[in-house]
Amino acid sequence: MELKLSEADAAFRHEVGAFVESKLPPEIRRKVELGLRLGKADYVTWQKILYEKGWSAPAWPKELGGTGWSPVQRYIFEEELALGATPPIIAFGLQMVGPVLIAFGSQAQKEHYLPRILASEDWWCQGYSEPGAGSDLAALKTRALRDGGNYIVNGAKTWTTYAQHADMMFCLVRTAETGKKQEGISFLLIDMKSPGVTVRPITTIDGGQEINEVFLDDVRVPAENLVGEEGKGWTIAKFLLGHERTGIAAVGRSKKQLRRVREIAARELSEGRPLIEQERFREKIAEVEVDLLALESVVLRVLSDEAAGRAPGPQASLLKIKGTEVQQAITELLFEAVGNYAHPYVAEALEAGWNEAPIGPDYAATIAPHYFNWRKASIYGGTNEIQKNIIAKMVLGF
Amino acid sequence: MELKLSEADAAFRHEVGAFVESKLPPEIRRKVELGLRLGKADYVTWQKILYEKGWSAPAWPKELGGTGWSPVQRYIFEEELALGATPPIIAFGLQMVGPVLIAFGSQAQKEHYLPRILASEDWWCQGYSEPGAGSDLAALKTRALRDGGNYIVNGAKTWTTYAQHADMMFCLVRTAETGKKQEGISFLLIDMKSPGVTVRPITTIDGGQEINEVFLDDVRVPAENLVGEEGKGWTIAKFLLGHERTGIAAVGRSKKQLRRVREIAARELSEGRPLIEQERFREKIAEVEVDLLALESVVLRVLSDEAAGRAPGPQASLLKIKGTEVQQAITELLFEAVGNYAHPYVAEALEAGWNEAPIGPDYAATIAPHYFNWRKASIYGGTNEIQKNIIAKMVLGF
Amino acid sequence: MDGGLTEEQNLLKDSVERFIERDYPFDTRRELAAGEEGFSHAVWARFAEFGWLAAPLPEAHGGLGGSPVEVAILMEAFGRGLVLEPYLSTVILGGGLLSLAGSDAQKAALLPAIAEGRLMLAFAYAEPQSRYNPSDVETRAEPRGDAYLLNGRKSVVFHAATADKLIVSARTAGEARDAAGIGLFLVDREAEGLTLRAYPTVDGLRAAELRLEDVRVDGGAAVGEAGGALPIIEQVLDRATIAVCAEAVGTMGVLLEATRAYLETRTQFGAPIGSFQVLQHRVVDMFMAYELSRALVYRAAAAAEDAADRAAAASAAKVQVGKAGRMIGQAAIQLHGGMGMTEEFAVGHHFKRLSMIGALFGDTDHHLRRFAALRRAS
Amino acid sequence: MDGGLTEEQNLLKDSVERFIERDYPFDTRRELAAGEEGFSHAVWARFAEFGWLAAPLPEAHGGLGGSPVEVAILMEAFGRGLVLEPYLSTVILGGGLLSLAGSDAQKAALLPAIAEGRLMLAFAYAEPQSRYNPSDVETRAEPRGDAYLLNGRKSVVFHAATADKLIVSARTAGEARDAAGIGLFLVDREAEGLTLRAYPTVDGLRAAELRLEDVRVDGGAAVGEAGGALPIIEQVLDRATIAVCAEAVGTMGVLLEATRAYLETRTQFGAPIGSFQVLQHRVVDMFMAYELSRALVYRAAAAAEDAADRAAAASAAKVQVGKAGRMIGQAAIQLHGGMGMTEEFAVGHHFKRLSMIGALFGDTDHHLRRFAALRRAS
Repeated sequence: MELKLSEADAAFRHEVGAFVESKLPPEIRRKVELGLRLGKADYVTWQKILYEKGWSAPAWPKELGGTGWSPVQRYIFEEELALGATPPIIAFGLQMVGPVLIAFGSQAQKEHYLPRILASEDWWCQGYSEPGAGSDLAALKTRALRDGGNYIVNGAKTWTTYAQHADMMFCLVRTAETGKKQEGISFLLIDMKSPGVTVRPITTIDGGQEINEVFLDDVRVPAENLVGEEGKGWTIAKFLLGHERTGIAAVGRSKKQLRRVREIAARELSEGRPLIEQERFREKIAEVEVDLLALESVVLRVLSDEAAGRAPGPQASLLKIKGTEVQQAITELLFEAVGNYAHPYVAEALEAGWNEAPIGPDYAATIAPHYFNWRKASIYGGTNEIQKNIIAKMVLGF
Repeated sequence: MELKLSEADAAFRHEVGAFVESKLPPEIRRKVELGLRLGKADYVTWQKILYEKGWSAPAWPKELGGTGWSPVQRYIFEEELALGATPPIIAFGLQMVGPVLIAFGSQAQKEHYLPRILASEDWWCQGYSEPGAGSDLAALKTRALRDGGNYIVNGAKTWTTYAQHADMMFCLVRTAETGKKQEGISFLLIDMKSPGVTVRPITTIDGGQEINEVFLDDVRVPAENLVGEEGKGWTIAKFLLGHERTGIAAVGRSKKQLRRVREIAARELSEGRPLIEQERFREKIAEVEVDLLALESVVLRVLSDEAAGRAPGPQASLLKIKGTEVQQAITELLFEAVGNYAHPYVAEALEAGWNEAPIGPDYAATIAPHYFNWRKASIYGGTNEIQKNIIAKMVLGF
Repeated sequence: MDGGLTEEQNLLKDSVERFIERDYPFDTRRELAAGEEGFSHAVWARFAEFGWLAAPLPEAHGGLGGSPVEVAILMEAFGRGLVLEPYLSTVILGGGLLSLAGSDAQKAALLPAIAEGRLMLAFAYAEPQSRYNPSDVETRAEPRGDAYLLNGRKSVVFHAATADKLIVSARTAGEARDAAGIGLFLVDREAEGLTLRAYPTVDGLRAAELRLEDVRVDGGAAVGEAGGALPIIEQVLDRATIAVCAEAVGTMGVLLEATRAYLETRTQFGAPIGSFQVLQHRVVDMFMAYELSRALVYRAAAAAEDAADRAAAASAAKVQVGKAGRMIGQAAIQLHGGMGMTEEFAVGHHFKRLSMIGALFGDTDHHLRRFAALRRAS
Repeated sequence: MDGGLTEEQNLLKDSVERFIERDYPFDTRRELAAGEEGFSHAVWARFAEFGWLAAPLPEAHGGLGGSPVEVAILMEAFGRGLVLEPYLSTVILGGGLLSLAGSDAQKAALLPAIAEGRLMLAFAYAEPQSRYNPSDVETRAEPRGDAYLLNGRKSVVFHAATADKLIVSARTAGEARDAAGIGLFLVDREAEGLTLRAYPTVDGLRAAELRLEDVRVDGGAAVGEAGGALPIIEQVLDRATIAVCAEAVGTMGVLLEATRAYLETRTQFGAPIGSFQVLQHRVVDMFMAYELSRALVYRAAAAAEDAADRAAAASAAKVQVGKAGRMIGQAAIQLHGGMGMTEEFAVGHHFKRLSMIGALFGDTDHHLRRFAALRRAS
């Protein structure tokens, strides 16, 4: 069941595929194929290549640097990027703070930040979660006190992905202690080089350091870095939650990973024959493929509604839950596929530039750490339990 | 992994097996084997055979007609009865109201009822659930007003299994409207032939009529039919919940049913070969077998604790949940095993005494109705969700 | 790649849903199911009137030339109403076989009669040993000059007793499970040597066991090339599979709505049971399974005309619907407590139909195996 | 048929649990794991002192003659502490092979040394192509007069680099996956021609890849009859499987308790998250899976000495623990939110160990297939 495309869309798919094929540096492709850790330069290099082509922010308005593509074209684009083994787009700038500034930013903010985001000149991170307030965002405690032309910010953020790379952080802070908890929250842009900002990387069970604690001690932030009005932070956060709802399903990335399962299962042996010939394993792959087809069908329905100008249903939570379930199921298949070679852990082997022969097959080294690491997918961005609460309330009216 | 038995226990098992083999009427055995509907006479006949042997109430104190067997022997006995295709013991008299009377009954009640229960002279039913109060027993509304030497009972009971066969009903009724809801409940024995008792059978989706509504309109019940004191009904109900906790897992019956799955799968064809040779189906059976082994292991642990005089843990809810999950999984395997012949439904074919040739194989007729009917197992006796609440509270302290 | 419906399709959807809502209430359905034939000829006549019987048939022969998407729209609504009439047997299976393989004479004679509601068909393909493999055919068709003599048994033939004609698969050559050597034959229900044993099914439909003993049909009764019918049979069964998946989507939708509503009204422990988070999340699981199924089934319907995709699309849909149907059906019964188990409420009947669709045209395991094999071959 | 422990067994349980609780804290374990050898010789000496190294070894050779139940008790506690020391490799695998198949001279020389903590062993049975089949052996042992020349590769040999001797499976005859023709050979870790490539494992243990190039061992190095080792290997791997299942039970218990406690203390939306029914039921599911696993594993341990039951018992336990372990591990991480993902908390390490036990000696699918095959044969 391949996607049925119009001739124009098929040509577009071909164009994107050819572009990726010719422009993606082979070393970066190899890292992505093998699941090795990507450095900041890998992400930025690729995003700048897209920028050169004018493709770095397809969903933005055309006059601000967007591409003017249809929703279906954007979907094809994302899929081709995934299948071509490109580094994932770091969403914080291009897909999060960018659209926020377009919708809520001042003219000055737009003029200053949007071109830099488009060109990946700044690396952004997201200061939402706090110690003690994970999925319960409204309970956040980081305070921003107005002091003349500045806010003085004190508090701590945590689970902050790639804060160690970041030039800027967009941040939810409390500017008022009275009234409804949600109404005292504002949306602030913080320069990570400001005095008082300390980043402490957190090592996760896969041995990686993607997430961080960010301590904010008397950080002075110019008042013009407030986005929208004071107290509008909650509104902006909700806007972002509903934004780009189909990307969260990551269908293209899962297709790519399922191909990887098949490739590995064709090389792994079981009872002297390729694992892929073992009925049960093949059926387990098939089960996930059906799940992914169903997920993609919902995505296509949402895109079609969007293209037809119909308001899409509140599907973001469904896509988040099912998308992460599929992703996690694939990490389990990979884990099972490599058998005994799931055990070895050579930390250096996960980094690019390691030149020794691998322990076991070259694809095996990253499999178990990836399985461990990807448990985060059902936790971050609002746990899957919280997503079910949202569906219960919004869709089912409980 | 067979049970490891002492020599004495192995001899006991042999004795029970031989007894069942020689005494169970073949026509009843055939009905049980094929899953046909059993009539009142089938149950009573078998229970009277056990009574003649002195085996009708193994768990009762020996002086009241019990057998004095060890917990392990009782387990072996139940398993042999199940494997021998005997009708299930109707629990309401022998395993429910009997132990209640032994623990809480007056001397007169014991003398009158216990011998009749032991000999299966009365058929008992259980008047707990009411329309509007299913698993929430404390909300019951049936009222018993004291009027001289009688209670006048008004209300309705529902989901009352085999009320249409019953001579007597033990019943939770409200004798006080004040105080805590639980404290106004009493335990009353009602003669089903009393004026004002109306039984309306409920047809279930399998076409059967096992459950009933029982309407109580100004039913006069002699005050000596009160068990224990007024207001002690809740205590008695809780006593019963914790009683005979291992039987609820129905391990023996599930073993018998799994054998049936294997027998049917050996006769059914798939691609010209016995279904049992299909890897996936065999593994699905194996999965349920492992579940059942684990369940039995918990049962054996509880029995061992009981035999050693150690207080068993609060395992009844676990046994109920896992037991019914296994039972329901087996009904699904049976359903899948018969393929197209799950569809035909000849109501008369489910009754004993139907003499026409079956549609398809003789084992097929009852399979789909049984699957439908057995969904009740996770509902009655406190839904599995309620059981999880109990574990959350009692075991985990939430 | 459009996930939505056209304007015309939306009109069809509205009209069939309105009919089911207004004119096919549950109590009527119960009475029909208990009656002599098990459905209503008057309702069938209205189906003809609305053009629904003509929907997927070719325009050259009185049909409307609709796609599997139109069929899915009708079947989804039929699922909502637990429709008893033999649409699947007559229009999708019978009409499908004739449209694909019938001679011009057969098409001209029979397709308009189907469209006008004058002809009912049944398709006898399964046999006692065949389970879900349509090539596992032991029934034999021996040439006798210009005619054939049919001998064998056919199992669980839906709506056989009320069909005017049966289409029977039978071997002209080869052994059971050979792909080649299977033919299709039109047999009059009253034909000599044909014995029907009719019975109800557990979900309220009707079916029959067939015994064919020297049933003589003339050469004109062969549908398509004798010996080469398997690809046609598979194509029609795939369409029918997608159609019953759409029916299942309809019935899942009813179960979802009924369960949601029940949780709002039913109180226990002093609160509507819908206030319990565990039950809410169970309904969320039902909702998700329903949405995923619906999207995939309509996508499969759109792919069903594509030779390369059809089989995989049908099997993927059946796997999804098989799993979702079991989960949703069981959850609906569980959350309704005892109520869902009683014969007088619709919920239990939807559960039963959903369960039986699970076994129809191959269960989840069968289609998962088939999907995996197709993916491997591709 | 006794599901409980004897008084002596209860004493053993108390003592090992007390040791883990008091003397094997998580921070120490982390430091050990990061060190040169990856575990502590001082701890090993205490294991010897307590008699734990002697527990399952035969009394005739310095052992205590304990049953698999004693081993399960030790391993369960080791699971609670995420013990790093090579008990499995040295005592259960190495000691098990020697006890079952060693010559009198080998037993006399080696078993007391194991019991006293003077000898560490590792068992090299897996190969790059073998996955979970111990008969898939390509490494060859060619007789050279009274000696053997070993050539081949061995994979993921746990604790090889710190072992004094390795026991290597190698073919004296036949082809990969033949049941006959496999022998066991004691190889000195420093033997000429043996290359070790050592590495840490994802759960903090150590293992190595082995390359054997013309490694010469004399005839006295053969453990048991050359060519007939497979039944011995299977028996020892079954025991080891049950032992790691017991270890998994220990680690599941820790995850269950930690999660329960976390839900009580962690607040969100103004309440302890343990007040949310969905999370409560998730912990109930963990509790049930834990109880069922524990009961089955101890039953399997009790059955492990029975030739007829051993293999099925081991595979049943591994299936149960594989499924329960995945569910409990994932649920523990999920319910801990981000906290469970961080390196500095014990929960994530228990999750990792539990995950790796899932792959050890065959994963759930492997043992389900094996269990089904055994049931079929019986």
